[in-house]
Amino acid sequence: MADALPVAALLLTAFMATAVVLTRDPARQAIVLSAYGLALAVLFVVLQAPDVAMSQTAIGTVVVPLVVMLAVHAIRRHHTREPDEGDER
Amino acid sequence: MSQLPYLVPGWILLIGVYGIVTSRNLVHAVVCLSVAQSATYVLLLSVGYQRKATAPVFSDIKPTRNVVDPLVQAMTLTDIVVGATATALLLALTVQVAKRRGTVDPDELRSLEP
Amino acid sequence: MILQFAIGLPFAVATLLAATGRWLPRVAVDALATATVSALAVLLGVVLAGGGTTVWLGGWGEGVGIPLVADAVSTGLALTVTVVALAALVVSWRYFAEIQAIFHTLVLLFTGAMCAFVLTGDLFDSFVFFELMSVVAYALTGYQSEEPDTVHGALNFGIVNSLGAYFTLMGIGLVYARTGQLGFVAIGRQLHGDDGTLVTVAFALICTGFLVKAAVVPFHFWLADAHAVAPTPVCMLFSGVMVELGVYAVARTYLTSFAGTVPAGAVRISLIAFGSAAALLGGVMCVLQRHIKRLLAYSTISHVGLLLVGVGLLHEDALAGAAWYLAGHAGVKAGLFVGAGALLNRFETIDEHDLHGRGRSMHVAGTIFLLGGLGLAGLPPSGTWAGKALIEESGGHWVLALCVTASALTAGAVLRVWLRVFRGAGPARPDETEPPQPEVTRHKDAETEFTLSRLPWTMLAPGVLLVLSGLLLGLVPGGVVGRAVEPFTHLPGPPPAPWTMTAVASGALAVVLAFAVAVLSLRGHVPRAALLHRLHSGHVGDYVAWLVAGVTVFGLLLFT
Amino acid sequence: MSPRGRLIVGLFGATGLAVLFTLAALGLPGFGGTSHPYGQRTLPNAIARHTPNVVSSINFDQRAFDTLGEELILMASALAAVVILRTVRAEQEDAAGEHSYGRAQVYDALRLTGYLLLPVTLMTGVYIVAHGYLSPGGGFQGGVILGSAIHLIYLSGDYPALARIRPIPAFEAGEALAAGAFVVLALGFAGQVKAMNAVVGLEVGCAVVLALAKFFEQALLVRKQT
Repeated sequence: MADALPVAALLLTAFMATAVVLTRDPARQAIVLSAYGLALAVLFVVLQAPDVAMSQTAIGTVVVPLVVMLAVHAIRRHHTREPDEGDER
Repeated sequence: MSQLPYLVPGWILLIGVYGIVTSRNLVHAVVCLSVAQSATYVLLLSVGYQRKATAPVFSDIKPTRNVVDPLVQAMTLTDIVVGATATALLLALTVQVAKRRGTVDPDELRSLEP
Repeated sequence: MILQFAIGLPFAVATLLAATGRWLPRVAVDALATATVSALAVLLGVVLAGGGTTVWLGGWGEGVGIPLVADAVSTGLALTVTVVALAALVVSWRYFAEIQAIFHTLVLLFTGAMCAFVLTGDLFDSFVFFELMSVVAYALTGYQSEEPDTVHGALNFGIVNSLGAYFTLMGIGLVYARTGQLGFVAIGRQLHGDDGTLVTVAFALICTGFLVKAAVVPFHFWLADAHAVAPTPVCMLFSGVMVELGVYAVARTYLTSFAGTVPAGAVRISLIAFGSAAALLGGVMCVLQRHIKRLLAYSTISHVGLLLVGVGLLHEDALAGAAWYLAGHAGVKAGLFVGAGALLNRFETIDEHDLHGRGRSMHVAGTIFLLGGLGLAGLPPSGTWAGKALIEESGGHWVLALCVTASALTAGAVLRVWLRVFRGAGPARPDETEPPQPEVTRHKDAETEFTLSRLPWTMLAPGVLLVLSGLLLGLVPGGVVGRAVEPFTHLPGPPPAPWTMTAVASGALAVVLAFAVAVLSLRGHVPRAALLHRLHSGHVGDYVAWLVAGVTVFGLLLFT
Repeated sequence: MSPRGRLIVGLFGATGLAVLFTLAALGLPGFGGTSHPYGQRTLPNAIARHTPNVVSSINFDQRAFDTLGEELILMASALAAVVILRTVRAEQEDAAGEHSYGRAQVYDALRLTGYLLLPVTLMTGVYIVAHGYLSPGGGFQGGVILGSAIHLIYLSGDYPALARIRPIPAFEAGEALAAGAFVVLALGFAGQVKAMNAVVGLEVGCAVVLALAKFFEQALLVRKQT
């Protein structure tokens, strides 16, 4: 049972990945994605990869979810307006 | 079976692909793509893992050979940055699709095939 | 050191342009970019003339370092890339509204990335430069981001290609786990004689990304979407060289790393199956198009399919033929896109029916389409003809039939465009009952800043030169081509000369059939293939579903 | 295709992929095993070059060419964000006319936290870049922290201030020059792990700022209440 910790972290990762995919609303998905990023970072620490874990924390739990959030906001802004001319709808 | 942990990255890849195939929102699809990509991190680091070994950093331990594989970590680092930039680029395109087409639902986007 | 310098040059100048482009005058940007790519071409030419070399970057020898392998195949291919890039840069001199020199920066990065991708001898490194190539390609496709179709096409391209690249990386992870190596040659040495399931699956996964790039059916959906919307100089690079690099990567991966492991029979069957499907479907879709850039895009799918068949035969002569074919096709196809760009610039539309008879005064562009059509058909002594002759000879009757069919369909479509647009042949509106023109074929804004009253020579001369070079490439002595693929094959001698009765006859037959296809489809004898159009739905979920299905089929074929 | 057709094709592919991957996984060496030949070969090289963090040694020395490609990807996608998310003419007129970036209503405590955290975070970022050759961390990790840190000002609700301290052309130039320096270092003067870390930190930081700036611009360009 030497592998109990890595296996637990792996299973958590798999679970969180599934949660990200099954969260269909992008705004909420950004938050779940951030949590998934954290789960990955924990896994990387367990797998003795502190460099990668740091990178993952900074990028996967902060920057990428933030960009997703901003994209969602930008898209909402356009949804409240008419689409640009040139579109048939 | 000591190979079972390797099935986790396979699962993550599959669930990401499933997400893209069934997605009703392009932002969701791009996020699912980044999930699919995270499978590669998990696979690489699992491959390099070694029981009872330490991180490959010799600043406060004596240089030994009993460390996990540093090479997969270097590859994963590169991979993470590559993945994040690709995600940002695709999200930028998605924002533009929303602006120009007024929707991010792939079902509502007209085919490009005339 | 010359190789490091050559690789570093386009990258270094690209960063310089990115840093200072905001303040540089346009003419300086053009001059710097063109001079850089020319210098790169000269450097690669010197390396090629010197017989090639292998350098280990950073002075790390075999074992930990990354090699750049400048053998005849890779250097020749890099040189082809550079020549097409040079032509694309010249065409874009008077082309766009440039945004802070970003277009030129991206083209330089793209050129450098393609060269690095073909030269690297390391599997993970090839993934990195594959990604660089892809990211730059998405940006170039979406460059005119105010067009709805452009961003949509670029997004489909981006999602499908990125997913393909991640499959490749999964495969690399598996191979690394098995062998503990990343160099192509080192992996090959380690794997020799290992016939485990793992290796076959890893090979399938690694090839997935490359096959997506090569736009082989059913991984091809992104290509037409991206080509229809990308700026014309970018299309030249995409169709002329980028897509072909996918086939090269499959060949390199198999022949240097997996040849001793994955049984040749299985690989032969799967590559030929995928290639034939692409050759046929691409040809049919090509005839069905009226958006000229999309039509050319489908012809690329078809011809790259033939190229994959050439590689998939796994025969020395067929490989030499594939190299010949690749060079000839690059010239012809890039030249044809120059012609399409001229039409788009002049009339702000690229729809074949709208353009009926309007190109009568454009003699040069018309010549490009006529010669380009003949080049695609494989008129002797074109490079496509010589390449096909060798592929047909080592493939047998049915490969000959496949080649003639695919060439006749694609060339027929191009010749139809020539007849309709430049000769005013056929009815003005072939089908009066058809629904009004969809928006997609009309660019609201033309690609150029303004419609030039006369097309400058820089926008046409590269096209003429490219098409002509494609048409004459078959005159290159076979020995040169044979040496070019030597690293892959260890040929005992030069490949047989293409000048045989069969080859000339099949070339002539393809030309005749192409004219028949052109005339028939001009008269409206085109089947309504609604199902085929519906399959190419622009829906990214569909594309990804086909992608995984394709991986499964590849796996099944490899295990039978 | 109909959603149903898509699902059928996708499930066929997914099933096949699952089977293929499982077959492959069963052939892998056991999880946690000791055989990592390439990784082991890199260890003595790292020690010989006085880079105790072996991962840094691989990224910036032994396989610096990979990182070169990665830095260029970063630069390309920052440029792509500039091109793709540029505000086109019509929008610019719009922006000049009736749009503005508001100063949000934020609690004083939060604002103060934002301002106070900024120097701490910047310091941390610099430390992580500088010690990358020695301890976990380096140019990527520190650069991302540096690049995101200045967005703490946004947390304090002061978007105009953020826009002021973020001159886009300077960041573009800094980003590109850092990438250029990396090209020269990686191909001409391999082994300068500390210098490369610093250059990468600069590049990653600038690229993160640039990309985030473009996304903020798209998300926050709000219509002024008239």
